Amino acid sequence: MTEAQIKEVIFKLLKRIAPESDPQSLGPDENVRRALDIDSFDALNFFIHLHEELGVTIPESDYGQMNTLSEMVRYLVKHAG
Amino acid sequence: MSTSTHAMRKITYREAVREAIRDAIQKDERVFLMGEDVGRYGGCFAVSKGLLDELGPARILDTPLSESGFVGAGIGAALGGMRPIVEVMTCNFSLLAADQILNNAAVYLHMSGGLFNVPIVIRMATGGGRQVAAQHSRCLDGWYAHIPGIKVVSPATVEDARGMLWTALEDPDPVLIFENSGLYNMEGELAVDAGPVDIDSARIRRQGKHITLISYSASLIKSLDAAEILAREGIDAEVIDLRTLRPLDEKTFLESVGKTHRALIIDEGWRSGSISAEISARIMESGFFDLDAPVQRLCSVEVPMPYAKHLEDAALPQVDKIVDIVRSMVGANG
Amino acid sequence: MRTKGSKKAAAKEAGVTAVDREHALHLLRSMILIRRFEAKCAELYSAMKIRGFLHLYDGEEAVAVGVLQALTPEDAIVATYREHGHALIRGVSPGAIMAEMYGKQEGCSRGRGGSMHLFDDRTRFYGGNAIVGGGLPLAVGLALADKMQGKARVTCCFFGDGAVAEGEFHESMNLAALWKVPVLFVCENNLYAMGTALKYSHAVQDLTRRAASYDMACEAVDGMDVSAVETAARKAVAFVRGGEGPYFLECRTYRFRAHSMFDAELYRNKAEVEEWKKRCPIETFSSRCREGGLISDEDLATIEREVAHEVNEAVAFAEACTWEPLEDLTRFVYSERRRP
Amino acid sequence: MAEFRMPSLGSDMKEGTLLEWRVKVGDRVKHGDIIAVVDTDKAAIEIEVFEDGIVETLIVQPGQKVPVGTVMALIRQEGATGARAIPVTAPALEGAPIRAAQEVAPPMERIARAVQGAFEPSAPRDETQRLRASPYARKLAAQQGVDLSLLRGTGPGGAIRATDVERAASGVESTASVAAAVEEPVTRGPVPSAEKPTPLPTGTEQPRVAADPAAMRRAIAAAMERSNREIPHYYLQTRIDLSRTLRWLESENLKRSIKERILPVVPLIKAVALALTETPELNGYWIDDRHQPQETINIGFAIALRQGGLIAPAILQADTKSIDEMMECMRDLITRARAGRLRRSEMTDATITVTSLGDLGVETVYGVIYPPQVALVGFGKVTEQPWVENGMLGIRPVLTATLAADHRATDGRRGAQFLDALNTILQEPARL
Repeated sequence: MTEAQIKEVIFKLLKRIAPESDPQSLGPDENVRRALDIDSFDALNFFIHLHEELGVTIPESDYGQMNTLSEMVRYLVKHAG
Repeated sequence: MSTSTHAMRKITYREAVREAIRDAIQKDERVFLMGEDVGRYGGCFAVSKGLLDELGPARILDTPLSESGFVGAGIGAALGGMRPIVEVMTCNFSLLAADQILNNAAVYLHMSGGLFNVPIVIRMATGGGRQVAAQHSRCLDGWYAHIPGIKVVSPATVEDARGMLWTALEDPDPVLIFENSGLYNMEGELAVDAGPVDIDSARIRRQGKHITLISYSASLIKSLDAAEILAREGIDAEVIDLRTLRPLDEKTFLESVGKTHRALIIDEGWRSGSISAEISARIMESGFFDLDAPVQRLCSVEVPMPYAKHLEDAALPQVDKIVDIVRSMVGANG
Repeated sequence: MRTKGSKKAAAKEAGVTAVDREHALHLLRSMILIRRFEAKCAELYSAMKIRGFLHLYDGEEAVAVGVLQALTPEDAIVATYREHGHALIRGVSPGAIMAEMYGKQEGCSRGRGGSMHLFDDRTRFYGGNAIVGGGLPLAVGLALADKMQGKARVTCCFFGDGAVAEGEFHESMNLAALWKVPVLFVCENNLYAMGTALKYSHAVQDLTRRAASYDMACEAVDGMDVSAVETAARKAVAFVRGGEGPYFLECRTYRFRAHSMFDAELYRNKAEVEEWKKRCPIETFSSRCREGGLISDEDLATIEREVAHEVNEAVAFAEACTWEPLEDLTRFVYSERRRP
Repeated sequence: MAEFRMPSLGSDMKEGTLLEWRVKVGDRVKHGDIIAVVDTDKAAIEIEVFEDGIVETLIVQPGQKVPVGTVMALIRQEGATGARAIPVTAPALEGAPIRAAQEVAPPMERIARAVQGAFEPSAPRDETQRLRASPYARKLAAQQGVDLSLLRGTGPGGAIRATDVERAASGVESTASVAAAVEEPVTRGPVPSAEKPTPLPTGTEQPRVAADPAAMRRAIAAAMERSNREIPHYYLQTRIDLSRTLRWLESENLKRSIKERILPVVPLIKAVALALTETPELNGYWIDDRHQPQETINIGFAIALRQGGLIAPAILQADTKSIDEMMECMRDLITRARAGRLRRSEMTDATITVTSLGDLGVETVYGVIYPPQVALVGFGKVTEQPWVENGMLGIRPVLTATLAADHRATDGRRGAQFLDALNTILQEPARL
C-alpha cells in the first residue's frame, strides 16, 4: 500500500468522524486530534476503522506515536507493509 | 357479597327486604318495625305484607301519619334500649321528620360528648320513574348523605336488600336505608342462606378498563345495562356500586379511576350539590393526575319531577344517555 | 312522703302541706342553688367565660324542683335548652355543668354541648334539646321502649308553652295517648314563646284543653309554688307509673330574666315583671316556712352560705378543667365501639 | 394576517419588554427569522417569527412592557394559497385594529403549523393558546419523556389524551405528531421514568435538543439557568492516584482486540456507579421540594456534539454492568447520540451526570448540576504528578475528581463520603 493510498484512507476515516472538517488541509505536523477536535472515543473509533481498513492492529502503547499526519503515515506504512 | 356456595334461588328485592325484617325481628327481641301502614295494610310497597299476622302487633306497629312523631319516637326507643326499624313511606315524607333525623338522630352522640348513641334504622322508599309527580318522586339519598352523624345506604341488589338491614341494626348509630321504589319488583339470584353484608364499602359490579361508571341504587342497574351495550362496541366499562353514600368509600372508585382514567357518575339525585358533585370533587382532590378526561355526571334534570311519562323519562338518567356520554368520553373524538 | 307529727302540724299551720322541715330545707336549698348558680352563670357570661346562648331559669325554679321530687333514679328526663336547673336538681354535678358551659372536656357533654345541651347518662338525663318541641317525640320513644320492655319507668318531658304550638307536640300527644306510654309531659308555661306572648300564639290559651282533646289526663298547677308543683307531680307520676298512660301537667310560671343574654325585652313591661316577682317561688316558700316556724333565718343563712360555697367550687372546678385536644374534634360523630 | 405575540419563554415568564425590532414595516420575513429582542426577567432574548410574510404593522414600541400573549406585530402573508388567503374584506381591514385582524386558520394549515412547529424546537408556546392536555396525559408524557407541545390531541377541542401520548411514545405517530419521533432526541429534560416521582412539568420549561444548534443552546441555557437559580451547589474535589486502575486497564486491554478495548473513562464511570451504591443520596432528584433518591443508578454521560452543544444520555443501571458491557453501551450511546438517534429512556432517565473533560487537558471540572438531578461528577485530565505514599515520593498518574452536589439534598459530609468511596474503589480496580 502506497503512502498516498494510506493518506486517502486516513482522510476518509477522519472525514467520517468529523464530517464538517477538511482533513486534507491539515498540516503534516499538526496535532490531528486537537485540530479536528477528536475526543478519545473518536480516536478509538479511528483506530478501529484503521484496523478494519488496513488490517493494522495498533497497540494502546503506540497511540502516542500517531499524533500527526506524518506520524500516522510513517507508522502505517511500516506496519501495513 | 355472599360467600355462600349453597343453592341459589330467585327472589324479588321486595321479598328480600321482607325476609330481612322478619329475620331481624325473630333474631333480636329488641327489634320492631313501625311506620305508616306497615301492619294491617301490609306496607305501602307491600314490603311488610303478612308480617303483622306472623309476628304480632307488638313487633309490627302501625303509626299515625306523624312522621316527626314516630321517627322521634323511634329515636327515643333506640335511646331506651330498643332496636327500631322505622319505615317512612317515602323519602319525600321524611322531610316531615327531618327535624328528628337531622336535629336529634344525627347529633345526639356528639352533643352528649359520646354519652348517648342512637341505634335506629330508618328505611324509606326513594326515587322516581312511576309517574307520581313532584311530591312523590324525590331521590334524597345523596341529600341525606350530606349529614355527619348518620349513615346512608342504598341497596341496589337483592343481596344487599337482604343483608344490609341486619348490619344496620347492629350498628350503634343511625342508619338510613334508601330503597328505590323502582327496584322492589326486580328479581335477582340470592343464596338460600344469604345473610348480613357490610355497609361500609363500595363494590365493583363489573370489571372494565376504559371508563369507570360510578353509581348506586336504581341507577346502578341502568349503568350495568349501559355497560353491556358498550361492551358490544368494544368499550369495556367498570361499574361501581357505591352501596353506602355516607361514609363514602372513595378508595374503591379512586382505584378504579386510577385504572381507567375516566369517570362518569350516574346519580338519580339532582346535579347541584349532589353526591355526584362530592364524588367528582374527591376525584379532583385525590385522582386528578390519573384523569384523561374531565369527570362527567349524568344526574336528574333539575326540575321537580313532571307527571307526563315522556317528560319524566327525559328528566331521569337513562341507559341510552349513559351510553352516549361514555361513547363521547372514550370514543375516537372524545 | 315523710311526715313527723309535730313538724307536720307546724307545716300545716304555715299553709305548707305535707312538708316537714328537712324537706322544706331541701326544696328551698334546691331553688336557691339554681338561682345562685345561674346568677353566677350570668356573671361569667359577661366575663366571657361562658359563650353561646345562655337561657336562665330565674323565677321558674319551683317547676323543676317540684317535679323532680316525684321521680326515681330509674326514670328518664328530657329537657329543653333552659335546663340548668333540671340538671342540677337531677343530680348532675354543678362542677360538670359549669365546666360544660366553659366548654371544657370535663364538662358533662365534654364541651360539645354547652349551656343548651347538658347530658348525663348516670341520671338518665337525655338532654337539653334546643329545638322547640323536638324532645317530645323522643320522650314518647323512651317511654315506648320502657313499655315494650315491661319496665315501670317514667319519662318526664319538660317543654315550654311555645312547644305547644309545634306539630311535634300534637304528634307526640297523640302517639302517647294512643299507645298509652308512660310519659309525664310537663309544660312550663311562662307565658312567652321567646318574645311572643301566649295570647299572640295560641287560639286556645288554656293549654290543658289541648291534652284533654287527646283524652289525656291533665292538670294545671301554680308553677310558682314548689309544694303545689310537687304535690301535683307526685300525683301525675303515680298515675303514669301505674300504667294508666301519659299525663299532662301544666305549670304556670314566669321567667324573671330575659329570654337569653341578648334580649332587650321589648315585648313586656317592667311592671309586669315586678308584679310576678312578688310571687318569687323562693321568697314565697321561704316566708311561708319561716312564718310557720319550719325554718329559721339562720337556716336560710346557712343555705346561702353552703350554696355560695358549692357555686364557687363549681367555678373553681371549671376553671381548672382542660380543653379537649383538637385531634379529638371529629370524635363522637359515630360511635367508637359497638354497644351490645 | 398573522399575529406576532409576546412569547412565553418559560412558565415563570409573565411579561416581557420589547428592546428592539430587528425588522421594519414592509420587510419580508420568513419562518425562523429573528425579528425582535425582548428583555425578560432573566435576560435579553432574541425572538423569532413563525410566519412567512411581510411586516404589516409594528404595534408594540421598543421600551414597552407587555404581558405574554400580547400581539406585538402583524405579518401579512403573501402569495398565499386559497386556504391561507386573507379574507375578502382584507383591504379594508389591513392596518385596522388588531382585533379585526384575527384569523382563524383552516384545519389543514393548523396541521401544517403543527408539523412545522414540531421541527421547530424553539417555538415559544403562545400562552393564549394554552396546551390542552389531560392530567393523565401530562403525567404519562412526563414519565415517558414525550413533549406534549409536539403532539396533536384527538380529544375534545384538540385536547391531548393519554392515547396520543402512548401513540407517540410507542413510535406510532398520529397524523400531525410526526416530530414526536421516538428516535429523535427531542426531549432533554432528565425526567424520572415511569413509576418514578412526579416529574418536571412539561411545556416550555423542559428544554429540548434538536438539530438546530441555536435551539439546543437555548435548551441548555434554560436548564443551566434553572440549575443556577434553584440549586445551591456545593463543590468538593479530590486527587486520585490512578496508577493501579490504569495498570489494571492496560493488562485488561491486552487481552482484548482493538474493537473491544476499554477507554479509561469506563472504569471511572463504573467506579462512580459503585460509589453511589454506598452513598445513594447523591443518586436521584429534587422534585416538589423533596429529595427523592432513586434506586436505579442511571449515569448520564455528557457527550459533546460536533455541531456544538452537549447531550448526556444515560447508561442505564450502570452499577450492574460489567466493564465490557459498559464500554459497549457507551460506544453505542455516543454513536447514536451523534446520529441523533437516542432512545427516550436514555434521554430522560439519568439520575446523576458524569462529565469528563480530560481529553482537552482540563484538570478540574466544576460542574453545573442538571436539574432535577442532585449531583454531577467531573473528571479532569490524568496528569503525572509527584505523589507521596508511605513516605515515599514518586510520580503517579493523578486524576482530579470533583463533585458538584445540591445542598438541599445532601451535605458536604455525604459528598466527601462519596469521593472517598470513589477513591477506594479506584485503588482496587479488581472490584470493577
